[in-house]
Amino acid sequence: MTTTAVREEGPAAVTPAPTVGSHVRNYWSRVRGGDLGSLPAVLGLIVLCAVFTTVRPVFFSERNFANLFTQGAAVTVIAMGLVFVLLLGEIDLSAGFASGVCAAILANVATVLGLPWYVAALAAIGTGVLIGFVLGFLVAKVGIPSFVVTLAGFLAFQGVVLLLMKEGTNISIEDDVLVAIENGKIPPAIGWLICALAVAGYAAVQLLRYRNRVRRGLVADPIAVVVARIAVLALVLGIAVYVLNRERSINALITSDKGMPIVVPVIAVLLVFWTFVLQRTTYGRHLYAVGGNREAARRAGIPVDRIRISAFVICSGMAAVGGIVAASQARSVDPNTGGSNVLLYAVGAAVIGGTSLFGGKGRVIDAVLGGAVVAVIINGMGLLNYSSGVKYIVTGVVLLLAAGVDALSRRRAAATGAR
Amino acid sequence: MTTTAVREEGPAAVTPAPTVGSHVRNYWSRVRGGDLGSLPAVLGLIVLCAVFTTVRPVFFSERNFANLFTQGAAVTVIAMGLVFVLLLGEIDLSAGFASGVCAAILANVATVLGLPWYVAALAAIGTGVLIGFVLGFLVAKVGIPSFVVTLAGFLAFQGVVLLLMKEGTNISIEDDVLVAIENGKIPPAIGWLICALAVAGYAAVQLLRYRNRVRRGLVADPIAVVVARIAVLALVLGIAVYVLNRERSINALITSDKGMPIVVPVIAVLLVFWTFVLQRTTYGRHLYAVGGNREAARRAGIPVDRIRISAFVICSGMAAVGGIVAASQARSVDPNTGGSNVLLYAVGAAVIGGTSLFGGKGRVIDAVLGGAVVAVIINGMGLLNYSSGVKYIVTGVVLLLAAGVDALSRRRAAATGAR
Amino acid sequence: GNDSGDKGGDSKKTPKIGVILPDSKSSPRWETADRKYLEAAFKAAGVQYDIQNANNDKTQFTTIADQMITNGVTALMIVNLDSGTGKAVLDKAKSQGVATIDYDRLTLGGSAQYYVSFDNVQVGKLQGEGLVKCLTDQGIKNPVVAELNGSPTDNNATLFKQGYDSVLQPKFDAKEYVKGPDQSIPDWDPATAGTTFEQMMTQTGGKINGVLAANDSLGNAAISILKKNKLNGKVPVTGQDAGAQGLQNVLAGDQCMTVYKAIKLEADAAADLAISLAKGEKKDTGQTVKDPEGNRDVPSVLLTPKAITKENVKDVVADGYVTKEELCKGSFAELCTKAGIS
Amino acid sequence: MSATPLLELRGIDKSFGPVQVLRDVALSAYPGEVTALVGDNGAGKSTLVKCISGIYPTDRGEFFFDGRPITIHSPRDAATHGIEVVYQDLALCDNLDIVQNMFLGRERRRGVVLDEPTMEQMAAETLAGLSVRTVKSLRQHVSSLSGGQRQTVAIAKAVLWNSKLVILDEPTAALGVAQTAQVLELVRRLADNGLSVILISHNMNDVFAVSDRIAALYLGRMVAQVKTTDITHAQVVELITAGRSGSLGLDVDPQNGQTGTDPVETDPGAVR
Amino acid sequence: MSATPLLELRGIDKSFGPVQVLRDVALSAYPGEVTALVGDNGAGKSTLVKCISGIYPTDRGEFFFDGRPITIHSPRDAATHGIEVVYQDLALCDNLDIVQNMFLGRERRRGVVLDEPTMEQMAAETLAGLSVRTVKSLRQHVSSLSGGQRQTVAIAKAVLWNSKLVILDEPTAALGVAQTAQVLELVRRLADNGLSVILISHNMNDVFAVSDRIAALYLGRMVAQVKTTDITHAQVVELITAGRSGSLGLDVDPQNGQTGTDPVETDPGAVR
Ligand SMILES: Nc1ncnc2c1ncn2[C@@H]1O[C@H](COP(=O)(O)OP(=O)(O)OP(=O)(O)O)[C@@H](O)[C@H]1O
Ligand SMILES: Nc1ncnc2c1ncn2[C@@H]1O[C@H](COP(=O)(O)OP(=O)(O)OP(=O)(O)O)[C@@H](O)[C@H]1O
Ligand SMILES: [Mg+2]
Ligand SMILES: [Mg+2]
Repeated sequence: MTTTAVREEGPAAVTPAPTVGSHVRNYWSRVRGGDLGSLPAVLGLIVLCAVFTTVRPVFFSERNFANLFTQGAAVTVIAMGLVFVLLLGEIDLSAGFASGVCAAILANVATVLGLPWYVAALAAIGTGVLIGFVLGFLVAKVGIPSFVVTLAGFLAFQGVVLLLMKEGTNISIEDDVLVAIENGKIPPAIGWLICALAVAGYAAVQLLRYRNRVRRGLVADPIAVVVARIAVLALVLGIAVYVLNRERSINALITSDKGMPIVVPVIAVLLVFWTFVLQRTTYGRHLYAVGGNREAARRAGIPVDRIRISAFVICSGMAAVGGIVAASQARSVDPNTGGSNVLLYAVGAAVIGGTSLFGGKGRVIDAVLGGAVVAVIINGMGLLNYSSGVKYIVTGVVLLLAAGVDALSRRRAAATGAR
Repeated sequence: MTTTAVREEGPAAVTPAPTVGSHVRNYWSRVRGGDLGSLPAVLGLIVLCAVFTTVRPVFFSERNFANLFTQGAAVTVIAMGLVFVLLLGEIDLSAGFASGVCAAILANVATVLGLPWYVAALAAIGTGVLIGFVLGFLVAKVGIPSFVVTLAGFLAFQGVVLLLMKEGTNISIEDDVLVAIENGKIPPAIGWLICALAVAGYAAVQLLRYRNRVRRGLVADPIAVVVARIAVLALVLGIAVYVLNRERSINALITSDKGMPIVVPVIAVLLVFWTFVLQRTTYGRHLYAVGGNREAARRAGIPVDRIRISAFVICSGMAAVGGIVAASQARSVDPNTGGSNVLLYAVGAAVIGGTSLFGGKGRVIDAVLGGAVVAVIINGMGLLNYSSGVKYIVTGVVLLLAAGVDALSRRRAAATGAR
Repeated sequence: GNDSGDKGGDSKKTPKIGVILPDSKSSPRWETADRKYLEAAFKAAGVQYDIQNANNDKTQFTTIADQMITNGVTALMIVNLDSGTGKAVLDKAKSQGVATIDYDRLTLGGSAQYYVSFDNVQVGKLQGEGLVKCLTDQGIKNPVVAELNGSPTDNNATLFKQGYDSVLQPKFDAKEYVKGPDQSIPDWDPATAGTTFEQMMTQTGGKINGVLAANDSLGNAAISILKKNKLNGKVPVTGQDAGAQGLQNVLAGDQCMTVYKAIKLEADAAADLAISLAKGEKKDTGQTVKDPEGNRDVPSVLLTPKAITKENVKDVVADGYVTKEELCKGSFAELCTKAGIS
Repeated sequence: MSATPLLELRGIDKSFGPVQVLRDVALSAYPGEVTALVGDNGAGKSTLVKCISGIYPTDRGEFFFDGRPITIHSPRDAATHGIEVVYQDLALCDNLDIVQNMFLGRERRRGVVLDEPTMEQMAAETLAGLSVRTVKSLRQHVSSLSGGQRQTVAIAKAVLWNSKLVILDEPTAALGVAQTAQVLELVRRLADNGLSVILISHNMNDVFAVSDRIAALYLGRMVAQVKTTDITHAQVVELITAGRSGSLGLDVDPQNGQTGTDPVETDPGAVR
Repeated sequence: MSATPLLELRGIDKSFGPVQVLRDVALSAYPGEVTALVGDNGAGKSTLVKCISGIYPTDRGEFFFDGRPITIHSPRDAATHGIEVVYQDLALCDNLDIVQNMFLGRERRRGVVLDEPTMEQMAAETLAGLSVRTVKSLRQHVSSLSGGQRQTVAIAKAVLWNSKLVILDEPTAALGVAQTAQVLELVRRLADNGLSVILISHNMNDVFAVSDRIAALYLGRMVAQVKTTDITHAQVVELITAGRSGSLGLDVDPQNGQTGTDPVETDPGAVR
């Protein structure tokens, strides 16, 4: 049998190294084919910002830009944790109140017992981990559907918060470090330094990877594309740091207010860390596998139960971090911390970003982008002087708008048969 | 080639007619194999009732038995509708507040405009259908995930209720017919008549089916089993009607309180109707198919989009009915109607009953059984003298207990490889 | 197998009181104060009682009422979640021969024998007046006043607003004050209040000179944003409830006033009425409130709320509503001494 | 051949994002004949089938049915034209039982009520005709069936209807010896009854046993469409693996960018 | 045969609820040999494989590995014993790409970081050895692969590891002519390297081409286990479809309730 390929366009197991041109062309036809990555969420975000800026020009100010980060931080952090549970096709309805329980522990340890901030934070995160372990155990080992387990958690944790808060009183957070998470700023110079380090780190990783692949003769993106990527990151980070370093105080005489809020690098570190875990470690790979096809994962010898439990542990642990952020933002913990719409906003953030509720699909950056959408909506709505009723309606419609942009831009994916 | 079966135990496309013995044996090995149908939910229910009766003997009284029905009615009705959406692997977070919107429409038409009850009820259900259509359209045609669409609905409908209630006032329901749904009773004699008719109808259907299958030479359950089934139904209905027909007034001199609450036959009719739709019509079959494998359904020529929209229409329509029931129970509508835990309880009811959140698996009776579990929990908790915080915790734990019985009894299913 | 007739007879002999509290999150008072004081009063009188909390859930509310009637209470005291449900419960109780009291919230069109409460409109008035005083003390001309109202679904929030608007609106009309952003906070949620207030500041370019916050939690949320901008103490904030956190804010000068409702008095008055009703006796309150919907005069006990500023924080401690240990923790010890709390 | 093709495709292009899977494909299927569609793994056979049945939209190309141009946007459209397909990825609903799957989308009713007894009887008869002897009960969920049993159900589902064109994508891949023989016999019988059949298979013995005509795809191009009697076993294998065999198949001269656009059907020698 | 079997099963029973699928099955697989497991659709071949690999627990029966009794509770246990399986229902993660699937559960790492370049290189080499020429990119999600491509990935995944026993459940069902030849060659090569191979196939030509030994299942019973050289094509087909052939297979006399419990391996005449 002759096996010579008749034409060189004939596909082969390893395609030839792409050029810049072919890379751009490829990207473009991927986009036209509906494979858009983060593009739709970013698009939705831009549309939302444009709308709000038109209606209330103050939306587009340095001051408000900084607000966006601090206001969206708690929901974003909780959403990051939820991504892990959603990746497995499970749900955690209790994440909101779990963050409340952990915040209550934090407040009790830090304010009532008066212990140092790190003890309080560790106690809170430890509580979160414990909660996650119990939830995960009930789901993976006992076999109760996660919806029911976490619904029970949703109810029970409300009660726990109430008991921890002595049936309803509020506790103030006085500790300087804890308060600083959401209220402190990083001096402009250090902000620039962090920015530079981040770009340098990214560049190093990308270039090393490029060299490694080329040396092994594997397909690698052209160097020009790699450099372009680094440049884009540098640009985006640079602009963000520049804007956050501008004076935004209402009255600069009373107090100077510039520099990025401390919570920004906190979120960035969490994002990088969890992205690393999901994309570059065995554990992350197994998480995707269990979410994509649990039976296949089991047959491949992956300890499915342990993976499932761990996802709940991470989710509740991140909820604890979210609770700490929320406590820092409010400088106080009350029985409603983590309640009202926190959970739905967090799950919504993950889903808007592109995480699937059926498992197997999602990234941590989704949670951040979706969290940004939610933050923009809440922030923008706060600038509009609507009555409660109208506000709810407009919020719903705006959310739909953001998701609609996403859905419509993804529709081609379905039309061209991509699954 | 010889194709003679060597042993008559060799399986064949059509197995021989089963006997009573083989039927019982079969059922038993099905149960041992983990295929339990409604058994676990019923088991969970019995355990719960036993626990509450031990702690508070008054739980097990005629009076409380009647309370159970009226207290669980609204959640059960909403859960019935949710089953349709869950069957497709979708979710409707807005069902609670949709019921609130419809109840608000009801109150406005009946009390504010003073129109007759049927106009009000039709307006409410019509609103529900419209809401369902919009939600379904956004999900099926625009392609936004149902979680996001209905989260937007969850927010927007809260606002709509507030506007309909003029930003916070509440409207009483004065109409006798509407109030009677939850507060009226059926005279004992008529109760017995309804019971007799139901049993006769069931017997007729079962026997006709038996005759039909036997005449065609198809496998049919032995006649003794069919008769036994009818007898069990007659017994259960008979006991229920007997208990509901006993006097349960605290002071029979002041007022007599006996007969089944009107809402009982209402739920029964809805149960029979929707079960018929799901099990015996083309539409129901297609709903299961779309939920089980959307692509396969599409390839079989099923109008998938229309089915998906219709499920949302049914869900919101039933939410409207649930809203009417809730309004009748409270004799009033306020901006919180359909809020707080109504939605989670309703989804929880469906899931506890055995409906899968991944689609393709679920029955209307699941919603009723799960609704009963939820009603028993709420009812039983109402008898315990706990502080708010403890109550939340105990409720969560009790819910877990009920679901745990279910999970543990189903575990054998997984162990024996049944999927 | 208990005959219903027997049960009716039994219940007439043993007085038993049922109390339904509304929730535990809108204010700490229900679980921390009301329950405690009511229990104490009932115990002292030696009557059986059953106190339950509906956790802001109407279904639970009606369920609990059903259960209490099932359990044979002879007097039922409710804090309604809304008038409709309240009315349904009261009517049902009445039809079963159970005596009823509206506690803290009047059920419009209801059938309760008594009404015991603080005057909620009066609470709002005190808040409005308190804010005006603080603004005057600080000497701010033409102040912009922002309002953080309570939950849009809570009728009491509407009453509070009625009260403070009756003070502020004339000032707005007279162009003495400038009306700033005015928003309701669903579920009284402090986190939402924080974001809402931050956006109010953004929207007005920080030009807010006074905040009428409907309770201490909302006030604290506003104060945390003011602290972020180092404006705390410069912008007066109101509140109500006089919990530890609120009082601390008042002591620190971040909050200009709060409203103290002597819940013990209210609870004692209600318990007193309930006990006599449960025993089948009648009492004269000498005071009535008009129910506009039911068009009847409800015999009432109305208590007066009290405005609390730095000067009289000690009164609340003296009442035992907040303990000194709770209030004077850490850095507050010094402020406590200054305020004369010992 | 004098008859007009029942189905004729011309110039079909299909890409998934940057990957072009079908290039300018032409295909004809005649009534009363079995057309075997062969090609290497990943050649694009299943994709072509899904384009015909309306699952994938095509990027370019024309469809003719009975000589008239048609458009197919969804499997429903295909069904209205009398096209029935057995897909390689069977497409059964795991949560439904055998009878329910076989009648999916075409349930028998009496009034509004499903006529279960009739459906059960018809299913039993059809399955019996396909040598299925190991299925315990027709009310078994298809999720509990063995690979071959599932495939039989999918085949039975497709042949239950009065259709004009039946497409079978590797129908015998998981079948046992006896079942394979039955299916091949069925395929022949369908064609003899005047239907048009397109059969995809990797088994050359089966292809030569039942087909009247062979169409070969190579890397998304149609490289030959010839009568079965005009070609040898070895030639077909060469077409599949190399895209050409002697004068058949792709042009050796690469200057002609568009090959396989016009495979002549009856005479292998006429193909460029 | 003198060697001890690498894997030996005795008296395996397996039921799904009321349905008994395997009855008292015995099977031996020897190192350096290919054992073909044949049987009709629904005979229980795949179920037997899943019992061996720990996916299903057995109701009764013993396992011996290298002469020592073992228990297998999960696929992990099977992997520790060096048992690799290609399942009929491939069991790939649709949301992962080819390389990720091939190394699932056995990822290569450098420190804590996944060593993607190494894995990609190894995957490319393995696939090239299986005649895969139509895969566009190794970073393609397996959901977008053709049926044959998926099957090749599953096979490649199983042979990448140093195992002692490789079980392949209908590995060539969806493969093209060239790929089938490659896989059969691979199977032979594995056995020649001293591994034990169990191959399930419905294709008698393939079975006779590569196997040393044939085991036939009929309705959940092991009716014969013989050397390939001792049996003819027609006899095997008869065993598959009727459970007996001449003196081989099930007892004609139904008084003996337990048949096939003790199929003698080398001499067909010795089977009852
Ligand atoms: N959704 C998709 N996205 C991207 N590529 C796809 C998609 N579907 C199929 N392909 C590619 O298209 C090519 C043709 O696939 P197709 O399934 O039509 O092959 P086939 O001829 O049926 O092969 P087999 O004989 O293995 O079934 C393959 O290379 C496959 O990887
Ligand atoms: N989970 C299950 N529940 C009930 N019955 C099952 C289950 N799995 C398999 N069966 C039945 O067990 C029998 C054997 O199935 P198995 O998959 O082992 O067959 P097989 O020999 O592999 O057939 P094929 O050649 O078609 O792949 C079949 O009749 C099947 O219906
Ligand atoms: Mg194919
Ligand atoms: Mg098999």
